[in-house]
Amino acid sequence: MDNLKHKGIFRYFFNCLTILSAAFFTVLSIYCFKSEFIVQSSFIDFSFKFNALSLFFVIFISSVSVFISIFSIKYGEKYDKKPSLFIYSFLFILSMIILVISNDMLTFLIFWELMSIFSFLLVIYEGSEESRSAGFLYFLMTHIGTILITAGFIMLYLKTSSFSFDYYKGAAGIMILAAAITGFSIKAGIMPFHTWLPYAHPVAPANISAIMSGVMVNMAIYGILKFLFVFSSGSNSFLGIILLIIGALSALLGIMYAMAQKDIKKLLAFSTIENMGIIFMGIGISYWADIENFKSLEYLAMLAVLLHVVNHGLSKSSLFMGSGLIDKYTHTRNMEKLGGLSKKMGQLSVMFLIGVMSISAMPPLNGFLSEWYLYISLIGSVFTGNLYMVYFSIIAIALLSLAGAAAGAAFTKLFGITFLGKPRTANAENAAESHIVERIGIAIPVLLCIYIGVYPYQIISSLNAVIFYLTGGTVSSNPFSAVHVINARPFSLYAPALIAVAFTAVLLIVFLYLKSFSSDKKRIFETWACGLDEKNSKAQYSGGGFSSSIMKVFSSFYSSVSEINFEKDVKKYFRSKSVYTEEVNDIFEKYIYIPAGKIYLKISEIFNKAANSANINISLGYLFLSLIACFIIYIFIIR
Amino acid sequence: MIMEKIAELFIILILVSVVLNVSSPFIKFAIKLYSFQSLMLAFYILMGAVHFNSINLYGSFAITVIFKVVLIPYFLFKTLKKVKMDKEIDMYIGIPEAVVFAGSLTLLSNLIAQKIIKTGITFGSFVFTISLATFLIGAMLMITRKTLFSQIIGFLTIDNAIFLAANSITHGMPLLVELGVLFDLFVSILILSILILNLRRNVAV
Amino acid sequence: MNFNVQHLIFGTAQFFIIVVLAPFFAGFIHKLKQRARGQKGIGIFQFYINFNKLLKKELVLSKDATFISNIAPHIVLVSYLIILLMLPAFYRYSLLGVSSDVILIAYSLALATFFMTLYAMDQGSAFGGLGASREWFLTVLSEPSLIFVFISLAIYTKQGRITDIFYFIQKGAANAFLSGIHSGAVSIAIPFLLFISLFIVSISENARIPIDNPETHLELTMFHEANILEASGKHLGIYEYGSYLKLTVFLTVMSLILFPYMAVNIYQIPSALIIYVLKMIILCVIIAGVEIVNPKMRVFRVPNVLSVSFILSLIAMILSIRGF
Amino acid sequence: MYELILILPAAALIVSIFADVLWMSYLQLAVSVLVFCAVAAIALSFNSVTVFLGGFFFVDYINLVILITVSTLELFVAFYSFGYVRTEIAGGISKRKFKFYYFWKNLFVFSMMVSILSNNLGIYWTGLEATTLATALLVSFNRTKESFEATWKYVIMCSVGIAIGLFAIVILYFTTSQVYGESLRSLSFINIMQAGAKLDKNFLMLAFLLALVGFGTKVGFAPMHNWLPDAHSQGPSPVSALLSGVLLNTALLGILRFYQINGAAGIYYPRYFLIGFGFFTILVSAFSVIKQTDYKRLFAFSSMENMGIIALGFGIGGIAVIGSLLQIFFHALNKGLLFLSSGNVLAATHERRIDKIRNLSKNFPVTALVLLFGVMGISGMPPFAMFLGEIYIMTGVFRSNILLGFLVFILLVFIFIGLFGKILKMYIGNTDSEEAGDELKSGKTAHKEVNEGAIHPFMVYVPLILLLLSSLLLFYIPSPFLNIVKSASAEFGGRIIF
Repeated sequence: MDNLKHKGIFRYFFNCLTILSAAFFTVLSIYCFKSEFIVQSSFIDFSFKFNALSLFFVIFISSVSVFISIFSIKYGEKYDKKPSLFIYSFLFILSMIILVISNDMLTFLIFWELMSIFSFLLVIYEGSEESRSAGFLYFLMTHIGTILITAGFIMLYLKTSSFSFDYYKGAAGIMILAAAITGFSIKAGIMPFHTWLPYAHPVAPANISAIMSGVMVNMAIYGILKFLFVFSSGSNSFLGIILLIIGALSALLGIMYAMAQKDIKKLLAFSTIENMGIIFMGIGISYWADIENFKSLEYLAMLAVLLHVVNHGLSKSSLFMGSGLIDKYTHTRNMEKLGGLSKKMGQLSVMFLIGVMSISAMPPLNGFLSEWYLYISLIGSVFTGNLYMVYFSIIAIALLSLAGAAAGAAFTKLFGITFLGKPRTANAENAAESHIVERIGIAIPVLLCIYIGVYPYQIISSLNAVIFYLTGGTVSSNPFSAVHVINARPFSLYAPALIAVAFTAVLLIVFLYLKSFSSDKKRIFETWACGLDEKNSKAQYSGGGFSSSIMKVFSSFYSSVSEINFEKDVKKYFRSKSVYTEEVNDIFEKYIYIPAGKIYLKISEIFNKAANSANINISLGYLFLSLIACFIIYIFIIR
Repeated sequence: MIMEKIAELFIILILVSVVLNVSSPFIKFAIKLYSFQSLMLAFYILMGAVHFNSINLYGSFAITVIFKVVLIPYFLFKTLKKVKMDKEIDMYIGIPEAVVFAGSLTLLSNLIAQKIIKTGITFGSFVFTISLATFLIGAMLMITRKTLFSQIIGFLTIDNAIFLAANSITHGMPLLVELGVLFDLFVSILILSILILNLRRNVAV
Repeated sequence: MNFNVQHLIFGTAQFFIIVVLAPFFAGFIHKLKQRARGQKGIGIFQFYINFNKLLKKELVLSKDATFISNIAPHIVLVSYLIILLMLPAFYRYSLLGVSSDVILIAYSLALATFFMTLYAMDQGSAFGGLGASREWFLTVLSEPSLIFVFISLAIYTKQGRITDIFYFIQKGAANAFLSGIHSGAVSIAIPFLLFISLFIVSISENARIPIDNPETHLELTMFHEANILEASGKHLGIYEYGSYLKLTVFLTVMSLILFPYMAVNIYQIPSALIIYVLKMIILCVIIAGVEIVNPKMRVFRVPNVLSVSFILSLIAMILSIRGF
Repeated sequence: MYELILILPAAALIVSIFADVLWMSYLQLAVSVLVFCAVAAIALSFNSVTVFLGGFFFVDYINLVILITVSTLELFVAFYSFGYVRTEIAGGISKRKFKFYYFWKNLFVFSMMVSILSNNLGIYWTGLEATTLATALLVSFNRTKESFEATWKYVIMCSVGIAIGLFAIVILYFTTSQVYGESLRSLSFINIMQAGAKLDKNFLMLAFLLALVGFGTKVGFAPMHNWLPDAHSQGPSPVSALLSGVLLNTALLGILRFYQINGAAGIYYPRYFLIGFGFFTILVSAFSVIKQTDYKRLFAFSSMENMGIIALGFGIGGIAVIGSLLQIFFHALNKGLLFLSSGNVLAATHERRIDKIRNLSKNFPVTALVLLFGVMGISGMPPFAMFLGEIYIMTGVFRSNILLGFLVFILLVFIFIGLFGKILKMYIGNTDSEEAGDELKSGKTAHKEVNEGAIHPFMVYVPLILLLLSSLLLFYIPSPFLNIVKSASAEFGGRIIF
């Protein structure tokens, strides 16, 4: 057993198993498309069905988990001592894949909960105190979410008296949708319910946080799409506007909090919240347009949603894997301790740069594409001229543009502080280039990011099947003269391939021009640090300093506590040492969650005093009192 | 007719004994009262037996006397000797209030009995009132007194009340059942006294 | 895209003309300012000479510099050039006009900022980080109003491409002009609001005086200069040229918002070109004026100004919705 | 066949007085297996209500469900005690005590069987009281101050409660005797059911109320529940498993009988009392769990909560009754595994306090995992069988009233917070914090060294098998059992009006 562990048999076996099963399910779902399996049991039947949506998600999950498995074939070697990691992650991925193909309520709930359980076990894998608290918070929130979803399903069952999804089409009223969507958005980490996410994602091992952040949160999107576009009885369009606004708010707040973080993984976790918010905006517009019957707008928004799911999955998983490598080779995740990594880890830094550009929506990469589609659908919803929608979508545009700029700032901070400049501590000094397999695991999604960004027509035309399944229409995706029709008005065009070609061409021209007309003389020299000691890496700008000015402007979002401690009795102007501490607290956590917990504790204390007294006389008193109470109720109320 | 009057006398005596029990802080006296009360119950059952001339009731008279009048008080006295305490000091409410409370409970039970009993079985209603009152007062004993003994006494009083009801509204439970009930009661008293001893050994009650 | 040789030729020509003219505008503003201050001042074409000289100089790189230092300047320059490829300065069919989406333009500017700030942080100098931080501080504040300006243009004209947008305004204006009466097709208020808001944005984006002062290298005042402080030789040249191009982009857009006149065929091109240059010169004068009369403001007063521009663009958008 | 169920425990009871303990443990295994086989045979061949032993005992669908539950859990507990006895004797507890252990345990099981199977309500009462007495000395098994006090409370309260139950039976007897005359017939359940609507409704209702409060005390309905956490936490772990796994259901059976009778007589408002007590029980346990410091008390409160849910289900009726009947079985299994696996920890560390036990995952890998999954199961998560029962009950609740459904869900979340948070603290604790290091230095945490090696393998693997069983049952419930449950629910479902 032990020598098996040390050889890392488990690691190889289960990662390969993951890859194989992912491939198997992909093939299965392609070949058994639109067919249904029912696994008979004595009491409940487990039924599975392959439709376009589930096919899309199966392929998405399997591909991302394949990259991550490739990555963790090498990366996971430091976890060989406790190989349960690989078993759990395999089961985790498996349950997610089965979740999306399940076609009845009980199966869905069972695999949903299995997914939560395994991810929880992975979150507490490290076994440290913080992982415990994070895991508990995560599991509690997701349990609440599951209960809400269960409530929704139960109400659906009562409405249709059937467990199978086939009968749920158009059955869900506003109550059911509200319950289920609240439950799902807890899993997605949308703003009021996001508290678990920034704790749970960082403590897990990097490959797991990659899966959780790149794939698992999208299961919630799957559920919401299922409810809103398949089960919904199309009653209330205002729900769409609510989703739009909540999404926009959590996009903005998420990225604002991300900017304040020191921990790389925490920053990425908050950025996950932002991206989920963007996806929610798309869903909201699409649902609203669905009800209000603006078809082409609905298709566009849906395209934005699906595209963003894919893009976010790819770039976020690659970024999390990269952060895992940084953690592995420098033994710290704190940006303020890093710096100058791109000389030590050259190729990683290139891939990380592309990931960062893609997730902060820089043209011509894929992140920009989906965000552009979202902008277009927002403009389209302004064109609809519906009174509420116009104003809410203007607000949404404002929030989204602010979030976009803030994302640029946050990820510049991430990349600049981590990879550029001088190494700030010894950890960064002794960093080494990662193993080739790990880099391959990251390289594939990064290349996909570029591919989708540059030539998206392939994926758009395949996404059209999903869009058709959900909304009954498609979006034209013709490379050079695609004019998107919004409410019978031909609207704007962004031709990625053209832009990419032009970009490279101009870059080439500029490069050649400078090559020919400028001197090649080059001198390498120390950076000038105003005559101070050039070697001093403390002279650089710190991550906290980078974001502080923006945080000062938007200080109302953070309830941040900052203080500067000077040493006493030193010369007034030349202080040898001064300590600056700043902590940023989540406003929701500070003003909603913690007080609620306090109230619960207080109530239960009162109850405990009253109900569970050790005194036997009081207990007997309760006994007889309840007897008398029953009599009184019986005599004076019922009769 | 005269028999019923005598029976009512016995019943009243049962209630009186319970009220006396409420009014006295002494445990020995309480146990004696209990045995007296059980005797009254037994006599009441005897009256019934003579009145209806049923073997069943004769049998239940016998076992009542054996278990309730003799055995259980005997064991309680033995335990009491072992733990050496006769006056109970602590109760939650003072004796006068307790007595008043007992009276009001009697009124309440009368009200309930009037509500519940169908008009016509007046005899039944009277006994039912008394038994309900005994029941509630026994409960009050258990609630208001801290000492373990008086809890046992209260429990036994409740049991008597139920027996009274059983023998009044019906003509006694089937003998088999009654035997089982009394045996269980006896064993539970044994166990409780064992517990008292143990608690005495471990804790200062 | 209906392929058309004429469009290709004149689009390319327009692109190169703007690129070549760009340093001239910057130099002109500079000259005006110096004159107004009573200095003798440099020649208007000084910036061409600077550029040429910088290209000839040797390149000094920091020890800590990575591959970013080598690619960033080029990407910054290219992203400005791409925008210029889209702008219909005086010829309606710009080269990339078919894909000249407004949001794309806004994000391309962000791309340039992204790489410039990365370059700034690359050498691990205190100034670089400072510059990067301040640059993003400005961008975060000005990006929403920039996007708002563009989107409200799009909504106002119901067009997506910037070429179509300005052509729409032009036609509307022409109709209004020719038919004498003020037809509802075009309104003056909305473009004017947008112009003001864009003007404020462009002052902040182009490191002009009330917000930034590109002429000093005082660490308290630097925004833009701090980013390129470590740049030297051709990198510095590229950055300088990039800044001229950026200025030109903003001036061009402003000129088109206020008074769109784009040639649709060969015969209009000369007049269009002249009018374009005139408009640019007027705008240069305005900017120089603003720079002269205003003092440099504190950093944390910048949000107030930019919020004004944001609100103006918001009002413009709401007004432009009124159309339907 | 039917008689065997009663005879075998009785025989074991008699033998246990004379036999040596270790030998007895083997016999116990044999007896439990035989009882289980007998019950299984009955369940497989069961098709209609069967009366035996001169009409005093009978088997119908409802008590068959509880019978199956009892025999199954008894089987596992017997295997567990096999290891438990050896471990404890190795730990230095005298064999004589364990002789009593077996004696009382067999008496307990025997009387429980009697009261479950009894057709005559008087005999049911006798058996139930006998279970109290039999378990009394098991609860005080450790002979500590706490255990004696717990036992005292237990005996007094349950005796009083059951006395009230006796009152109920008396009144029922009075009403039925007007139909059947004064004989044993008028106490036999089957005859009463046949009498049905001929009975006096007021008295039936009164009897039901008395039975609800009286037997409810033994079921552990709030606010009569105070004895329950103490008693369940004090006894030896196998006994605690039996106590909260099956004894509560046995007491619940009495209430159900009265409920059925009322249903037969066409009285419908008893269900509101059931719903009220069930909901109040859930409420109280929801707000009590978070404050507990003893893990066995934690589980005791969770059994209270489950009893509340089951009562709620019976009160709601319809589809919820299926859920409740399933829940009775699943909850027994799940609670058994919780008590047994926590019993391992207790046996090895002799430490009841939650905050004293940390990082079980290192020292007790199997037990800790079983404990964690068990808690997931008890809070109704898939892939554990209680999910099914809970979802059926909640469906019923939602059908009757959506607001009530959400309320119950919120309370379940509260219970989950308390239960899972505390168990998770035990599962992975602050081992890497320096505080633990100090403890190690000061030698306070002597129990940290002991691990699963210290306890008998049976104790480790029985809970594991229970866990696997309960997760297997979600995916495949044996169809005979399912049919029994369905026909049992039909006996309630018929009369429920929505």
